[in-house]
Amino acid sequence: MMDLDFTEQEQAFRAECRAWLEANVPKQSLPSGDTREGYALHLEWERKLFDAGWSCVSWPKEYGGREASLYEWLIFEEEYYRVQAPSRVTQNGIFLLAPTIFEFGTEAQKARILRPMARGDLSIAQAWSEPNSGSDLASLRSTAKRTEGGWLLTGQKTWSTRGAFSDMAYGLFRTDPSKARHKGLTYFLFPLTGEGVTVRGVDRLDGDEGFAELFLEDLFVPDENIIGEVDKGWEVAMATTSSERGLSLRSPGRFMATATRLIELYGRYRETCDPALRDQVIDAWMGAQAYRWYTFKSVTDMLTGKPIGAESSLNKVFWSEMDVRTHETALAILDERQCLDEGSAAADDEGAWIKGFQFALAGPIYAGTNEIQRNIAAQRVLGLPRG
Amino acid sequence: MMDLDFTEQEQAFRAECRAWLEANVPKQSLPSGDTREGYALHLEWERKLFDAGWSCVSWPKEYGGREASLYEWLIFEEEYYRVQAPSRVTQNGIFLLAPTIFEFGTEAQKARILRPMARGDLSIAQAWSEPNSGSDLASLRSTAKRTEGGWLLTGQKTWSTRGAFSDMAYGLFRTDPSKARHKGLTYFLFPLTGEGVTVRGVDRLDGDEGFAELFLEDLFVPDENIIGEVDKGWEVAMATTSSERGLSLRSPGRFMATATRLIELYGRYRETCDPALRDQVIDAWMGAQAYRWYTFKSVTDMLTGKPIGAESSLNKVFWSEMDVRTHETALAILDERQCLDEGSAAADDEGAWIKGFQFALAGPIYAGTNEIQRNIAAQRVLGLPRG
Amino acid sequence: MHFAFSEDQTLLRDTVRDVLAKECAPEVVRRVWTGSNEERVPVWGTLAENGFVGMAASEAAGGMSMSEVDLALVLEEAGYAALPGPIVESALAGLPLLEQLSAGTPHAAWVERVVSGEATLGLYFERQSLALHAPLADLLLVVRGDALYAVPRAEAGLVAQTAVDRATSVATLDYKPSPAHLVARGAAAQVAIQLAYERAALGNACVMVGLARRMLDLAVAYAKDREQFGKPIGAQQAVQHHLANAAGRIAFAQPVVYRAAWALANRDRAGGESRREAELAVSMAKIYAEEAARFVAKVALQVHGAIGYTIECDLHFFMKRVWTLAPFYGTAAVHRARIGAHIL
Amino acid sequence: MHFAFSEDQTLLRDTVRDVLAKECAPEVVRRVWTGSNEERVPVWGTLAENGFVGMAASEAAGGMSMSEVDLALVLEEAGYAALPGPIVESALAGLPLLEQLSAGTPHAAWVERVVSGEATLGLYFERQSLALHAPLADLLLVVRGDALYAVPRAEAGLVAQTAVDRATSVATLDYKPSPAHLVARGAAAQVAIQLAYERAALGNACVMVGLARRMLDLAVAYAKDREQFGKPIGAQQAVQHHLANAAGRIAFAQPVVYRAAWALANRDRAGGESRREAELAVSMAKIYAEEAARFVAKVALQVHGAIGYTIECDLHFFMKRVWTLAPFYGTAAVHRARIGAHIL
Repeated sequence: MMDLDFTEQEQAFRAECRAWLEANVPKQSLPSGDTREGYALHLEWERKLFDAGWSCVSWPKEYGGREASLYEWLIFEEEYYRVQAPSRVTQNGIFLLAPTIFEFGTEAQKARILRPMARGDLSIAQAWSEPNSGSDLASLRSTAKRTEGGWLLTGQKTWSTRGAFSDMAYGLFRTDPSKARHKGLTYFLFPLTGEGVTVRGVDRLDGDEGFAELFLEDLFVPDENIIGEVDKGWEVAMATTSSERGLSLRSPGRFMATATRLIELYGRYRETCDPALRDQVIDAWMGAQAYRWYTFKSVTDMLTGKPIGAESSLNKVFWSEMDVRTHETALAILDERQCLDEGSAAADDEGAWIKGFQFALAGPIYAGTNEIQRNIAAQRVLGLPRG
Repeated sequence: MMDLDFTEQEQAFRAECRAWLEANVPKQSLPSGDTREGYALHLEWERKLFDAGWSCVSWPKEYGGREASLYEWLIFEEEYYRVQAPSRVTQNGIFLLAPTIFEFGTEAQKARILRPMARGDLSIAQAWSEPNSGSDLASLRSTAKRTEGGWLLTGQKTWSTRGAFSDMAYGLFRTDPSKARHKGLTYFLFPLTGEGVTVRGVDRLDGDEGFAELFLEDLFVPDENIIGEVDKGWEVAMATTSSERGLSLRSPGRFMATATRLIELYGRYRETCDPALRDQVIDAWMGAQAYRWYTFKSVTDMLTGKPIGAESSLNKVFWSEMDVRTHETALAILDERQCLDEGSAAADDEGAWIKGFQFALAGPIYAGTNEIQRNIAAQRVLGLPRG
Repeated sequence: MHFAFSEDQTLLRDTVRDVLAKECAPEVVRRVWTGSNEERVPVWGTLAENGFVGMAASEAAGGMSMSEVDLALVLEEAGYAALPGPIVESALAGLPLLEQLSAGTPHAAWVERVVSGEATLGLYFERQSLALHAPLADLLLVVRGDALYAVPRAEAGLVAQTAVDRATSVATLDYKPSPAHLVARGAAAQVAIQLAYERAALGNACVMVGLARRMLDLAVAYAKDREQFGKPIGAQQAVQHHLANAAGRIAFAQPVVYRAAWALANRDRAGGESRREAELAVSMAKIYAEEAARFVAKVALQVHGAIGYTIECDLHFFMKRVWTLAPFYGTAAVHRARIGAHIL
Repeated sequence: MHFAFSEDQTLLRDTVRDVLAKECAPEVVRRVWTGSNEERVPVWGTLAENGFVGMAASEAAGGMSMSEVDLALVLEEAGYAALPGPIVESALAGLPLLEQLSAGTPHAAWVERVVSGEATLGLYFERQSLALHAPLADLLLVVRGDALYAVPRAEAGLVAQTAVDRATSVATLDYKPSPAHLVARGAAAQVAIQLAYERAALGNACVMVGLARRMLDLAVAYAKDREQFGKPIGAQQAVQHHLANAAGRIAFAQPVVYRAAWALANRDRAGGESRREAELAVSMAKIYAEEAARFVAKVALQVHGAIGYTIECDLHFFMKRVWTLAPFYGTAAVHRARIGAHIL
């Protein structure tokens, strides 16, 4: 039977996490987690979160989770964003790598990686792209050569989010040079310090040092750092990238919180701003709501055994475009003050809107551009032929 | 020196055509020219227009024109649409075929065709498309076989605008079957009555019998009906289709008149309709204005020897999308009454908006879809590589 | 939280889908375009026999006391088939209203006639400038202030108009309230009338989603079939992106509409708060469904190209149904204003 | 009717284009981002020497009495180069205002300093919430009601803020009008102030068009160069359509902006009617240029992908300039309202 109310258990869960978050979230917002200084402060917060059992609510208890249902996880996310808790600098590990380890990792890997990663004791960045392999991931050229007890990694990775501050990274390397494209790739975890690796930070559009370029030259990695089988890296990675596009990366809580802040902003300026903005504010609120219900429906589908594969492509197009429009609406409300960056005394909401706008503009690009997503939706959901 | 005022001569021209049009345009609007009955009434009007020298103002005097400048032609169009004069059922002849004849035709062809065509005594339809050759015109399969004194045409043409009521049509036929695609085609004028030709009317979306399918089987056509050289039809046709996309098909006058009617409509309902519609009405007005100035600039470019080639692709995308939005705005103003078709006593403006909306929806399709236009602009204006 | 239809509900949907696929194929809709008035509500007999028209009526009246959630999928299928006639009004919005308010009055006799398929209902709210389905509906439920009148067609002062969708009848109405037609008035009547409005808007949204799905299916099929430049046009990235955008609109409208159905069916579970939630949900559903359907119509036509611009192609039935029905029971603008009043 | 620039005008454009290509290359803008205040108006000396700053001043003041049409192309090139500093204010909007109203006052001495490039002008209209370029401009022209004040930077009550474009200075201003700063007041002053506003809006539009052109050029070059899936991304239809749409925005903004320049330069030829025409034309120019630039920024970033999202890529200078300058001298919304007041 359809039931769109939360169960008593779900409501109790919400009350519990709300109470904890309200008591524990830092009163002053932390500096950006994409700066070196902010990153350290964010890790402190991650530790506190983990120790109270709120870091990865849906994980098994043995790894520090509380075995929450997916609905409860969404509830946690809503509450987390509602109080504007610090952004999760561990997210590429806990949301993208962890599902892969749960599915493909050995027991030893799970024991070694999951808990330290979630607690922020071991920070792990993604290292998907190469300078000439962005949307076309299968064209990557970094290699891993067999050596005694392990592999030697060589090549260049780029756009490694927070890679400049992380201990390790994960990515694909060509282990069988005789094979092309999707074949002969292996999924490796590798260190970001020590001999054979150079990390160069790259400043993002919004000024934060959010990216890193990784230069690897005969970097030794032991066998135990391979996730899944040798030469089967593509299959392993696809599981991760589909969670990047799908449910885990963008929970509705974030957009609902943004819409709420937009309504507050509009409330401040409704008497003086362009009357046409009213409809845009309403659309932003509706978009977040629609995304929430779409997500609940997807979770029900997942839990009742219906696959949600390529449809997550439509999902990504929706939230990324919504996020851009929502921020554009906020900028329009702010009139000339829209240009004010953080550090400006006269900026509304500490310059969060222009910063958020720039971050929103990355949405249609990362995790597979929206152009690629539309191709996937057309070909795999609608069954249109490849071009 | 830039001068965006009209010269005294141009102003006098405007006054003259305004006076004639106001005195002569039928007080009651004619039935649609895309119905058999309406077509005949429209031809009567075309005759009157021609006899007064207003049919083709930019043509040489010997063919019934008044050698008006291109600016004057645009002024005439503005005035023509301003008084809501009858739509031009001769337009596919005078705007698409005539430029080709002026450029490629023999003196005999000019003498035989131009004046009767412009006067509505000889009506000539376009016959570009075939059932499997729409956007991909070069794939057409109709053939012309040599015979004594002429050619035998065989094949099927479709989407022939007003072909059901016309005397003749023009189109491309494959004269050299050994050649493929753009080569071995010839540009023919051919009759739509008599042995070897069957014409079947096809009702358009808006209910008018606007299209015809033409079935040709060994239809005899004399040599004198070839425009340009045998096997050079593609080059000849390109001259015509570029005028279809460019200046001649959609003069700004039409969109300015539509914007004016939209402002009137908004004035009727501004107290009760959605306040957000105000900006859409303003945008419609601005779009028509922008298109007007763009057109004047294009004309100056043409007259000063700057080629305007592939840019007309951007032009077509602009006016066709603007026309759709303008009509959508009108429908939104009309609330539930937006569905009322012609023949409804309660319809605003005799149902012109829903009918115009449907016609506007054809804009992004005909004369090369907007998808094709964007390809052309990207490749020929911006120099991007073919896909 | 559990956001899925029950097996019974999807079974019901499959049944009506099969019935409509057989009895309301495009050629049937095509006949309605040109047919006489008697043929203007095809399949109605079969639908009523199978209980679909009376779903929302009480068992006592021959119905099944079904909820908005049960009806949502059925009405979506009605949209998918472009079923002509006042199905939203008769099955979802008007029938429970009439049953509730007419109890104990002579008008109550109409309820069973509607359930049996013998009569159809039209619904005309205050400030509505056209009466949808009116020249065809047998009984018009006319709202005036806090009063509901049940007006036989002939007495409603109808002047038939022509809609762009020839399979849908519309009229202006010049009705002088008569005591003989009065069903009920007052606060309770007003609550029931408001609920009927919500149901009409919801039903309209369901139909829009169905229409959008059908137009997308037609366009996808055409894009796979039609070749230009030596390959199916559906292999062109521009066409793929158009269709992916259309699919996205539908994918995000559906949960919004289903959630509105649930919220309306459960509107009284938490007093004023849940009624407010239901109103917001219905307004969102109307907006998302209307805008999705309008968007998909444009995409489908663009993908079809010239062939879609003829009345020989089935596509136009579905597009014109959208253009005709979409503004009724509150345009997107009306519903946006209602949301704004709540949240801003 | 003749809608083309003269040979002199395009020659002037080419000259400034060459100067800026040499002296205001992206690495120069990059230095401004991190440099000290002295380096924040690069090329200004060269531009002034060549007469570009003083173009609109009278010959008596060392200028060339040039019109809005002459300046339009020059300012477009300033946008194309992302020239830092108050060029719109100094060259087009502020300078003639100051020259006209300061005649016979001590403030007149500033005119030659601006023409010579020794000083720059800021411009601050009533109801403007931020003073653009203010912490950098040497003299602020501050409007209060029908009065114009010429305020040296240090006396304006500025509080510097940080704009997303670090090469552009902005500040809040807390200015108490002082008689010592008063340049002029009254009806004639008000007319001149209004004209300065039109010129500022027009100049802003010219800069937006230039910025848009540059971002499109960068994106097209990148799309030709960058390969994915074995071919340049510019061969993908989706990328082509993005860029074609961007080119279309620019192609339709340019005539609108040039026409506004002409209408403003010829505003008095037919009394009130031609002044009204000029106001409408300026508002349209501001809207078309702002919206084109914002649109092209998004397209250019999308085409660049991740590389465009770093500050190592030059693209961000141009995008951030758009996001910073676009709302000044009337947002698109303000100008739409003004058009609505005229035509509706």
